[in-house]
Amino acid sequence: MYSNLSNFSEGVDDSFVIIFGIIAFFLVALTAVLIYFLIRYREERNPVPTEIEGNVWLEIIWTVIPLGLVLGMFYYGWMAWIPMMQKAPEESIEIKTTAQMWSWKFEYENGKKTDTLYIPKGKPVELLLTSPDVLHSLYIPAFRVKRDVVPGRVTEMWFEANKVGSYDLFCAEYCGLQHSFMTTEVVVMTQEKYDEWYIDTTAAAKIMATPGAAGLQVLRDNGCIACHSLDGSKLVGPSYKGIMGHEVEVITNGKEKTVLVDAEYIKNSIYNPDADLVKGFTKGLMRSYKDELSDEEVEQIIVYLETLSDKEQ
Amino acid sequence: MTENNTHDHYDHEGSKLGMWLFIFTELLFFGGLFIVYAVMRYKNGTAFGLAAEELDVSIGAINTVILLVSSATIAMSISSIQLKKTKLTLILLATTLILAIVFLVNKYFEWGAKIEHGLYPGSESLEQLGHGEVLFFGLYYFMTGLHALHIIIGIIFIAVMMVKVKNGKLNVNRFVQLENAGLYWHLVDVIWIFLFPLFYLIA
Amino acid sequence: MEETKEHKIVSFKTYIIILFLLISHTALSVFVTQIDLGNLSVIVALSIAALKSLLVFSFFMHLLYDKRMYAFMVAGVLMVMTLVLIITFLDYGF
Amino acid sequence: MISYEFIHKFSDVIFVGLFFVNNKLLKTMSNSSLPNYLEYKGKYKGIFAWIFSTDHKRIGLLYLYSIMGFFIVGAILGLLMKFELIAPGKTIMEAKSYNAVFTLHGITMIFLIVVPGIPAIFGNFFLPILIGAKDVFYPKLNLLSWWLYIIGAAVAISSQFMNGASPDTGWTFYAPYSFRTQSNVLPALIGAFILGFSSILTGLNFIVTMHRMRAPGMKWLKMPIFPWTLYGTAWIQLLATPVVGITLLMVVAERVLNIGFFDPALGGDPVLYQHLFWIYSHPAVYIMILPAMGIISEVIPTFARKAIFGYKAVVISTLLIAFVGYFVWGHHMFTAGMSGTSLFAFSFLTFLVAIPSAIKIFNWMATLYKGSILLRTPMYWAVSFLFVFMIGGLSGMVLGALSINVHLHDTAFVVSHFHFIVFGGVGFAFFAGIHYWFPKIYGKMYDAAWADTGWIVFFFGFLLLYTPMFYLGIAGMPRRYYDYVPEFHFANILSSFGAFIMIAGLAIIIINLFRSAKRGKKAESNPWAGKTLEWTIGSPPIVENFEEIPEIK
Ligand code: HEA
Ligand code: HEA
Ligand code: HEC
Ligand code: CUA
Ligand SMILES: [Cu+2]
Repeated sequence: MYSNLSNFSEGVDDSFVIIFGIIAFFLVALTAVLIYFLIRYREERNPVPTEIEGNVWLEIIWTVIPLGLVLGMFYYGWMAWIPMMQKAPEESIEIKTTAQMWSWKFEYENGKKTDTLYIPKGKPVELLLTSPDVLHSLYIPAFRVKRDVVPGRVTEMWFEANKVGSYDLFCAEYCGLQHSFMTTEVVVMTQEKYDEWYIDTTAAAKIMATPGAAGLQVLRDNGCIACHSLDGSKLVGPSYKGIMGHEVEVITNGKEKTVLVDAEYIKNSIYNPDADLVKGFTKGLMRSYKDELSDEEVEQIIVYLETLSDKEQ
Repeated sequence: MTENNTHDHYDHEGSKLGMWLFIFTELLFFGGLFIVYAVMRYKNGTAFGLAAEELDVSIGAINTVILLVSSATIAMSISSIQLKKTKLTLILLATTLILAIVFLVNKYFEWGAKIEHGLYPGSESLEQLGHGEVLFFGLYYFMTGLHALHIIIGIIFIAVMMVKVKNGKLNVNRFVQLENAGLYWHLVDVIWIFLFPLFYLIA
Repeated sequence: MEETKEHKIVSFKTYIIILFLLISHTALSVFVTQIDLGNLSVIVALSIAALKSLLVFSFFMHLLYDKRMYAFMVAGVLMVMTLVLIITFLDYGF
Repeated sequence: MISYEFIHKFSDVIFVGLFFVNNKLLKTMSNSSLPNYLEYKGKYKGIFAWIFSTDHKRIGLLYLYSIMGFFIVGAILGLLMKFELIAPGKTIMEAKSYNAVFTLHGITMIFLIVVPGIPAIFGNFFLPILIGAKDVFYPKLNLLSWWLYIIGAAVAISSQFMNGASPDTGWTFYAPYSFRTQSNVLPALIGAFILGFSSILTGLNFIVTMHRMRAPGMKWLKMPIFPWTLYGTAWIQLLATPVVGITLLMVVAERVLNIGFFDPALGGDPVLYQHLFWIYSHPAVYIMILPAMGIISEVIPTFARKAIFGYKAVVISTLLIAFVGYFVWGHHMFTAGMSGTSLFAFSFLTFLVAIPSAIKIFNWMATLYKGSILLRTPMYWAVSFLFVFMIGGLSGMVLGALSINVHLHDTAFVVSHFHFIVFGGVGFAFFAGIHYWFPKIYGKMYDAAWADTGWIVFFFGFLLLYTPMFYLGIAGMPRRYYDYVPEFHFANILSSFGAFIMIAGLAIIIINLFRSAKRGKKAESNPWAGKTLEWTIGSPPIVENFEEIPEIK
């Protein structure tokens, strides 16, 4: 179990080993005694049972000794947990983290947004977790950290990575259909690499050159891709492929009608998703992005969606 | 059922124990609500205080007194059945019943007035207030509504007891059902004793 | 098990006295909460309510006259309830 | 491939089918002058003689058949999950079906099977006999409990067949997802609420029965352990179930009336929901395990041919478990963002609650010491119960430690913990009980060789099924995951194979029991030389158990 990948893993692993040792001892010892009794006192070898009513001293002994042991276990479990509970050190990097159905969004101090968590090695990182919809839980097994994301609250967690590499990041609290796909990675870089990455905006600029790239970036950053595919396959929401200029059947105020997908319709679908409900999809899943996406960003999305229309392929 | 006629035997203590156990579950039932109330009040103290001012203390106080008196009368009816005063028992039970109905009528007007002011779950004027107020009224309707439901069950319970006293099924030797009705009614009373300060008084 | 034990008959007078106490305490709690005591009024109002329910339990519900077992059970149940409330509040108040 | 609709249809067929199998089975001879309870002719005929019977023994069997019916559904759902998890990505179903499957699996297993399970089946059947009574205190209420159980189950199950999707919230119904989802959560909640009532009424009935109907001379401290555990259980049922009742009602109110108790969008507090849910559901795990421990405390002394070691200590530990079990619910919420104080308190109390369980284990072991142990099927189950219960309980210790819980919470480790202890505990005790009391219930003997074969296949399948999940949890595989990263593949294959082996064992056991109920050899009234009251009467017992109420010296 030892990994020593974060500042907490050693403490957690130590207390695990101690507790595991105690319980393994009990399990093995008691099982051995059990089997011994079954053999030694089986009917053939011991035809006449000896009646024993009980023994107060024994009862006291096997109450007090386990009591001591469990208090010890409690102590170790608790000690290793104290640093996790404490406030993050002053010099921590603060990253605003949004968990939403079913994607992660990380926002750095300089406004950079990603869907993968990039952090430097050897520097404490504090995540400020929020959720616009339901409970999620940020879990990095390698670092032995986990924290629920509770809508309506800002929860905090912190850790410090010890080793360069990339590690799984899971959503551990059940959050609906795509819960098991709400995974991403933590990429730990050396401080120098991180600094380079942090100020680098060229990567983004390069993509920006192609038409619609900005739109695609918006879709990525806001987790739209979690529900809408780009290749025509049906996820939770309708695919974006060939969406522009198509006719869709929608349910408006309980009545079915057919509409042509144009810029106006897309915008309305983003701001009031439930107003025109696409037939065959579930109401209430997509929330309104009115407060999150500006008109400009919606424009960019539309530009991008145009590039996905059937004709070009 | 015929197969168990031996269990028709009369066990006063047993029936009473059964009733008490039932009362315990009721206590815990409302206990869960009190936990929610307490937490919500802790988090939305001022809003709860403001919202509580909307409620009319005098109606609440009158209803408290009504329930207290009805509790006393049903308690007395148990003494009187033991004294073989059937008529007095009936009168006392009828008083309890009438008081219970008066309580409900009061409640009806109180709720009616609130609803007229547009203060009911999902109403527009409530939506305009903060979450705290909405919660307060939500809890108010939920808890007093559940309490009113208990009053209605109590009324039926007492009415049945009256019939049984009348035709002699309940008498000096067998009156545990009446005692149980009394226990139930006192429980309803105790719950109200707490609802009253929580909703009307602490503003 | 046939129960032949005599049941205690509580006199009307006792009930009336208790009723009087209950009503006067109601009046008291209304009165106390009208003057502004801040958080204290919550405590006062709830203490009075607790006192009132104690009266109801012991006299109206006969806990004083019945077998001790009932009183113990009620005390136990109320204790569990209070402990649960307190432990829940460890998450909020502290 | 298994579609969503198929799962619906399939559970439908099983539910209806199992319900009608039972009646045909029961033709037996009586070894008393009075008619035994199986043959007795009352006011009603045919199936009505069962579903309107207030005889506690018949009600016990009604529960047995209905619970077995649900149980097979739950087990098959479990198997479906194992098929799906055998490889990453899609194997036999979509994520949507998977979510619905584990929700239904959890709901049936917990609310329909292990919570009512042992008290409703064996408690009903044997409690009155063990304390020397003719029936429970409220026979009609007892029948009503069964009806409520069936109605609650039907309402809960109806959520599968109504328009819209099956519930997909997990058995915990965490807010606010349970408000957001468009699936049929409402009927599932209402069903659980009704089931709660059924459980409360059973508990109430049992407490009054034990207080008022013990045979003359049977003092409290002469009561066998099984009734004692039922007593502890009954108090938990009485005092914890109402809390979940009111919680579910609030969720219903919130969904229907938009009062924001728990939904943060309306100013509610989702963590408060978790508090209320676990205030019930943690004590509920002791509702499940205490009666199971009661069965073990009957079986071990009988087959060791001596009285239980430290009777008083066992009784006291039973009551302590029931009591302390109320105050540890927060260990399910260690990462939910509770205050430091409550984390400290809950972890501490969680460790304390292990002590009474440990006392029980030690006393059972001491009972074996210097016994004259007869190894028969019920004893195999009881001994393997000790083993798996220890594993389950000790893994609970690991989970109770704050820092480790942060890592292991909501991973496969938890899934493994509770399968070991719920299923290993309650399931194994149930099988111990059914093999122990089978001759008494049916007046027939089962085929011991088949029963032992079933046990051994089952036992090893069980270990293979759940042990890899401990590893998976430590390695970091979250629970309720339809899909997983490739590192986890191998352990998942092992686990799935374990499930297939275990199911084979289960099939052997169940077929053997069904066949024996019909065709088994006639059983004596005391095949195991047991010392408790049920062995003093005929097999099967007569209608009111005793021709004359026994007097205990
Ligand atoms: C029958 C049901 C049952 C029982 C009896 C228990 C018993 C215990 N459980 Fe378990 N538990 C569940 C059913 C049960 N549990 C379920 C269903 C869940 C998951 C719910 C969900 O999220 O879906 C769960 C989850 C769960 C968690 C939350 C995990 C998480 O989600 O993060 C925790 C954490 O503390 C825990 C702890 C314990 C402990 C300490 C005990 C103790 O009572 C165990 C005591 C027993 C022993 C200790 C073994 C015997 C003793 C000895 C061999 C002697 C020597 C021992 C010592 C010296 C220590 N359980
Ligand atoms: C009693 C409880 C019980 C039982 C018996 C089982 C039986 C099985 N369970 Fe479990 N399971 C749960 C309770 C139970 N389960 C719960 C509560 C969850 C959590 C759901 C959630 O997350 O919301 C869960 C979740 C769960 C998961 C995790 C889902 C996930 O998180 O992704 C998996 C995965 O494989 C699984 C598998 C199985 C399998 C293969 C079986 C079966 O195939 C085993 C077959 C059974 C037997 C062979 C016999 C057992 C006999 C008895 C129990 C006796 C019955 C008792 C009486 C009649 C009194 N279950
Ligand atoms: C939680 C899942 C989810 C997320 C996240 C999501 N959507 Fe949707 N979306 C849906 C569903 C379900 C529908 C179909 C039902 C409806 O019309 O409301 C939909 C419909 C749409 C439509 C109309 C499609 C059509 O064929 O008419 C558009 C446009 C859209 N979404 C854009 C977006 C954008 C842009 C984002 C991100 C900023 C986004 N969605 C995020 C679930 C989601
Ligand atoms: Cu987000 Cu699970
Ligand atoms: Cu628990």
